[in-house]
Amino acid sequence: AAAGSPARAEATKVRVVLDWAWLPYHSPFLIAQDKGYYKDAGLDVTIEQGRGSANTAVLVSQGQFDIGHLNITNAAQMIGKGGPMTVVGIYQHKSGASFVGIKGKVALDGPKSLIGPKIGSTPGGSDALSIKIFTKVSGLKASDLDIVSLDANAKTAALLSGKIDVVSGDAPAYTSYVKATGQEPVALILSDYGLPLVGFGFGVNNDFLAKHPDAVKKFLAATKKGFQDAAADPAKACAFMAETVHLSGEQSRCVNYFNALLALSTPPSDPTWGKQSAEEWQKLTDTLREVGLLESDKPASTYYSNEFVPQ
Amino acid sequence: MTALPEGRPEGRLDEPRAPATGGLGLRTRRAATNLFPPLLSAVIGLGLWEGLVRWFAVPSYVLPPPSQVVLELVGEWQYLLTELGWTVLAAAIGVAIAISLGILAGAAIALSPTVDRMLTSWLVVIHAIPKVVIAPLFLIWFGFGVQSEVFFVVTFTFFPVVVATITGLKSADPDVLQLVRSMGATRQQVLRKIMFPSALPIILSGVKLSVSLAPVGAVIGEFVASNQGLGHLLIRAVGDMDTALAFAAVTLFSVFGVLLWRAAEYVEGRLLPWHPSQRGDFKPGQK
Amino acid sequence: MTALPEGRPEGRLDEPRAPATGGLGLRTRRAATNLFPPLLSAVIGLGLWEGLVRWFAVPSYVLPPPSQVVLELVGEWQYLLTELGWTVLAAAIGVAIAISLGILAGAAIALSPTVDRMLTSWLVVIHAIPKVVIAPLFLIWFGFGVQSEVFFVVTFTFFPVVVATITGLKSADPDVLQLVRSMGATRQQVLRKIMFPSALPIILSGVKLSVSLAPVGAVIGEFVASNQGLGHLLIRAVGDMDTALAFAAVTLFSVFGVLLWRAAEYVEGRLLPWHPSQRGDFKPGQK
Amino acid sequence: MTEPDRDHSPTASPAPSRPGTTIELERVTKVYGAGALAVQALSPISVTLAPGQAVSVVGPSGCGKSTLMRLIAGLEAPSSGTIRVGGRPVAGPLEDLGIVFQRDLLLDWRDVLGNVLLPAEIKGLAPAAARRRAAGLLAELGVERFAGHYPWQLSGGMRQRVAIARALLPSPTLMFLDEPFSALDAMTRDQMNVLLQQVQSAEHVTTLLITHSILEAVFVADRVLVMSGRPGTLLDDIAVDFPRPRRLSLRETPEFSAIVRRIREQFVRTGDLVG
Amino acid sequence: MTEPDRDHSPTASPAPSRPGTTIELERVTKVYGAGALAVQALSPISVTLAPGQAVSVVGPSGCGKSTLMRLIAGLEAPSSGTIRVGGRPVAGPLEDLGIVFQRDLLLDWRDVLGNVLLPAEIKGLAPAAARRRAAGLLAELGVERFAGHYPWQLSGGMRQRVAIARALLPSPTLMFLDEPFSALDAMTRDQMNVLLQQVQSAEHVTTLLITHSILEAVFVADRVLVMSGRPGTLLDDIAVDFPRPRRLSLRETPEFSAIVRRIREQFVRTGDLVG
Ligand SMILES: Nc1ncnc2c1ncn2[C@@H]1O[C@H](COP(=O)(O)OP(=O)(O)OP(=O)(O)O)[C@@H](O)[C@H]1O
Ligand SMILES: Nc1ncnc2c1ncn2[C@@H]1O[C@H](COP(=O)(O)OP(=O)(O)OP(=O)(O)O)[C@@H](O)[C@H]1O
Ligand SMILES: Cc1ncc(C[n+]2csc(CCO)c2C)c(N)n1
Ligand SMILES: [Mg+2]
Ligand SMILES: [Mg+2]
Repeated sequence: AAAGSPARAEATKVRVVLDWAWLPYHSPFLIAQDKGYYKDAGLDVTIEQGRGSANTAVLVSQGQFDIGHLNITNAAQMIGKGGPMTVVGIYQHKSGASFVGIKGKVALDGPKSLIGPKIGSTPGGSDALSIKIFTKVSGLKASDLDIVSLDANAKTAALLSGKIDVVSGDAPAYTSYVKATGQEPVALILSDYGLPLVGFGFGVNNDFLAKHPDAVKKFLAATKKGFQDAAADPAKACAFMAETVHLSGEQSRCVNYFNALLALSTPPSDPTWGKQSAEEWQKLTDTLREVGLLESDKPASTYYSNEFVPQ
Repeated sequence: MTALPEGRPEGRLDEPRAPATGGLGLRTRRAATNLFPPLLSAVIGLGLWEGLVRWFAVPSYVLPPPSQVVLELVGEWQYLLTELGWTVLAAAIGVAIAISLGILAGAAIALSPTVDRMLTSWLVVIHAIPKVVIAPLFLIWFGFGVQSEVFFVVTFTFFPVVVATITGLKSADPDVLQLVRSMGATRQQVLRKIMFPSALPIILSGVKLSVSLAPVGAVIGEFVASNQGLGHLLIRAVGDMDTALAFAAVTLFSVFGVLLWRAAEYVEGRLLPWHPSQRGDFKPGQK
Repeated sequence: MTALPEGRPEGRLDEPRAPATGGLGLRTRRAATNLFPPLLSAVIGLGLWEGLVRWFAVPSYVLPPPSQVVLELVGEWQYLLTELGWTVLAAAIGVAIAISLGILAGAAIALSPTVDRMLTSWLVVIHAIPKVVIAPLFLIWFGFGVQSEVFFVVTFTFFPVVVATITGLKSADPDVLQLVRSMGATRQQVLRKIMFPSALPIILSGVKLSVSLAPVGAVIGEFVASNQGLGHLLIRAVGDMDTALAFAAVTLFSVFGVLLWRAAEYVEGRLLPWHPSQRGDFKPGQK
Repeated sequence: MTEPDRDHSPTASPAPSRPGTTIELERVTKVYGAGALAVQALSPISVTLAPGQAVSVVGPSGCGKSTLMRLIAGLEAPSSGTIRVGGRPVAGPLEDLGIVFQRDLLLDWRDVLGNVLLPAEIKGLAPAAARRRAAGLLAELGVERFAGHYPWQLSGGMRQRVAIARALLPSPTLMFLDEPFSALDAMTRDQMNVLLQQVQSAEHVTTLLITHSILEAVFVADRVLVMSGRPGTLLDDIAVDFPRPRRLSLRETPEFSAIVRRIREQFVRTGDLVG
Repeated sequence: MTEPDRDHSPTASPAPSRPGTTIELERVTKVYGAGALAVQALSPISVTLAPGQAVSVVGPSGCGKSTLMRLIAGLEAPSSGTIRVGGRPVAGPLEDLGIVFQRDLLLDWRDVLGNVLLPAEIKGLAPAAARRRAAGLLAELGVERFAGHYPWQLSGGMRQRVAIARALLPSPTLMFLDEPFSALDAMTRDQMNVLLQQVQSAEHVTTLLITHSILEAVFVADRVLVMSGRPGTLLDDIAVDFPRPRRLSLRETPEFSAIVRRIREQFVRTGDLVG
């Protein structure tokens, strides 16, 4: 659409909720908003910070928000429970689930190296899930691992202060935090060992999807532009973010964090950005079902749609 | 006829009551009267919950109906009870420490303006600090396991006892204090024999608050760092979007909390036979 | 000579004091005496903190030294104050609602055993429930705005007022109640003119507790379901390992909490000029 | 205080003469508590008090005088027997009753004036008039300088006078006084006796006065009830027919002394202290 | 109670005769509060009480009697002047003092026996002996049946007797009593007067008795201090030289009546009620 063509009054309202409060990988949304990509697409987008992907899934299903940026595992679980939501795009096809330690203190060179070190993990949710699945895939037993349960907020401090040797969690986050202390992280990325989980994508409330299919399409396209801008110059994206929403830590940490996530994702310049495969959905739902976190036997195809992915 | 608040001791003229001569029949009726309201209230509350959930078709991942929670309770009772045990342990140890410390601190503050000015602000800070912020510190100081949980319970529950102790001790009758001073009482004796017993009804109200806070304190402690307990179970259930299990745990926890509360009330009654609030059989007469 | 607890009103024989005739000199000295202990205590506390952090070389992402916190406070004062504003707003609205509701509920429970049996358990449950479990409900009902925070503060702070109100009302002198009943007082009048004022010292101790809990309540509400306020700032700072900012927020928050506490004590003093705890200038004499 | 012209005192003037109320007790008993600590406070007492009558009650300490007063006032139920006031069984606190308990029961949180005004607030009397009357009563009772003081700042006798002022404030048709003058010195007490006697006869207030002073009992009353030791019952019922208004000099007369002696003898006859 | 043989009563027998203590007051004054509500309770009072003396204090309500007692007891500081007990300035609560305040001040949370035993606990007396003495005192005061009752279950007079038993328990060398018998009937009061008088003369207890009964003041004391209205000061200081032990019949003698009349006249001369 050419600049100024859609009248202001006709702009479609889109309420977006993120997975968490502002983090480096959210800069594309801010950029899209700032550069007017949404406005140009005839959208009136409001972006709300979230409180974990599980809550994001509930909020989108219940219609409090139209579109959610969330971890796809949570989206799948919600849809499996009958939540009226559809996943309309996945850009991070490799989960960030990993074990992270500090170089020189532990070596993480394969599943066997996890036997011995003290591992901090948050019970329930993505950590527990990835450990559960990983032990299955790798042939380890859960009882082989020395796992202590920790609040998400306590994990980093516990690792950095030496109370634990390894954290289970999001690789981009923890590796960048370790680097920021002047140490080198070591990471065991679970998807490298066959973990069939994926990362971030977009879920849309079904009512909204039925009423405003075009808006969803335009939203994804505009967001993709934001991703492209951010990926082109992560430092600038981080600087912009620090200005607009306050961001803690050195800029380098933000850049590291974002780059690590991009490394697990489809590049936004790629035409398949956002596109989902039947295979990854099949594997995801099968695996979740196997570990008892998905009771529904709905076919994998009912969880997602590629119709709205920008071409 | 309207002057009397309900619930005053028996024998009051303006309460229409069965004659006080009542034998077994009366007693049974009274037991029924005592049990009926809480049951009714439970039934109403749960009925409302079930009804609303069904009426508005609230999905169970948001709020499961009580029927489903009951099924979950029945199905998982062993798991739930085991975890509850850990929580109860930490809560009990923690609140015992908190009550002792709280009474000591409250006494020191009530008796000495200097201690008040030096200590109170820090206690307010400890009490009011959002615990998430210092949760990592707890972990680093106390490591994993029951200690940090207990410490959590202590920081969570000591303050009501402090405040109640201060108020209670400061309410002692100044004339009675003069009396025992003229008996040559030491400062300690004044405290032990007069100020403390006269403050006891108020202190116990603080203790009741603390006791009712202790289980949440333990659960929050378990959120931060623990491999067992109801808090751990809850974090798991919430993380796994297992809302029914989470609510089953909360229900168990609530029942435990209510029982604890009633137990505290019972102890209160035993400790204060002389207090107006406890003069059941006797009537408040003229002194 | 040892019989007297410290801090009793003036003119007591066993407190070595300047003669009560003191003019300006005395007053200045007294102001100094009042200000010195809290300052000393603050200096000791902060000094200890700074010293320990430096001595043990505690990394600043675990526990920043006060000096760094002060720098952060200075550097981020605008951000901090803006968010504090939200928290204060939510805490204020919430605690006002909580106090009103708490007094109403406490009165109903104290006056009617039926209400007690029907309501108390639910209140205990609401009070004691771990709030994380119902966080999604909060989000759905209230969204990310101030309302959910306010609701949180209410559920967080109403209970101390309830408990204190019950204890206070039940402590009313039964003979005085008889007296006003014989004056033909309605139930309402008994409550308003006797039970409530005589309970006020105890109720205010509950109010003080609630007031001191309100800011944490708001912060926890912000953790769970709000995108502004100090709690939101904290959840971000903690997640981002920005410990210095987190402690700057906590420090600001603590100062706010202590001021609130002292304000509540001041109000208490104004409302209870007759109470033994407040008889400053006058001596507790014989009645 | 020299005896002033009482007809113009604020207590005596405004209220019109009102009809009193008959009080009938029929075999009234009271037992407190149960088991080992049970105490029978009253053995059956039957007595009828005429409207407008001033009745004094005397009896040994712990014999049940205060209990009797609370029963009649409708503040407690008797264990057996019936009490009728104005023909109807007592089913709750009596209306239009001014009462002074043995303890002064001042409200700690109100100053003296606030305490005296309490019944006016409760009964919804016109505030301005109530304040005027309160000021008058406080002056009459010698505590007007302390209107703004709190109870804890008063002496024992001053507290008691404030309690009396509070009871008199609404000009009740019934007045129950439980040792109202026990903390007053002899002179003040005499003045109070004169005052009470005048209020009573001017306004035909049915009065029940519990007292430990036999002189006071006789001086104030139309009738003196003498109670036995616990469980209290009626030992004697003595009519006192001196004309009103009475002056203190009445107490020097042989007729007065005869009644006092008669009561004393009752006491002595009952023998020991009740244990 | 017919007058028993007091020499074998538990109160009189065990304690050996102890030396009393001289109490000296020099231009003692007391002002309460400040500003508009300031009250001068005492104008300068100077007086010396000899060891073992029994002194009664009478005066109008609110004149400062209780204040005077609290000052001497070392519970409050005078606004000016000095008080010496046993030669040393009073700097805190007097030791070895048995005190009964105007209010009974029983501890609500202790039963009657527990209240009476309080001073024994505080002074660390032998528990068994203390219990025996407590039982004896309760019996003598006629409340032994109520040893297990709580204060709120007692009548006003019974409470007062318990308070007296508590003060007597440790057999003090000094005894300050502020209207200890105000809630007792005439007969019980007489008995208490005899009892007090006997204890005092047998054990040479220095006694300060504040009372509103002039008869009582004279009967019990070696000396009666008459106070003026507020601000209280000494109006008269009357020696009472009747031999001890005294019997109630003493009150009928003309010598006794003469002293009583003298005090009454002092009162009447001061004129009005203090306002
Ligand atoms: N609330 C109560 N509970 C138990 N016993 C009580 C209660 N009130 C009074 N009694 C008992 O009833 C008896 C009579 O008490 P009451 O107060 O009527 O005596 P009284 O004649 O007024 O005595 P006094 O002259 O000493 O005031 C006493 O033995 C007392 O212990
Ligand atoms: N704590 C106090 N604060 C202020 N004023 C007081 C206090 N105690 C006593 N007063 C005042 O001091 C005066 C003397 O009081 P005090 O109690 O000594 O009188 P009293 O002679 O014992 O009277 P009564 O015979 O009525 O008991 C009174 O005017 C009283 O109001
Ligand atoms: C230390 C740390 N804090 C927050 C996040 C943000 N985040 C990313 S995924 C996820 C769970 C929800 O799917 C959350 C909370 C993070 N990655 N690491
Ligand atoms: Mg009585
Ligand atoms: Mg006095």
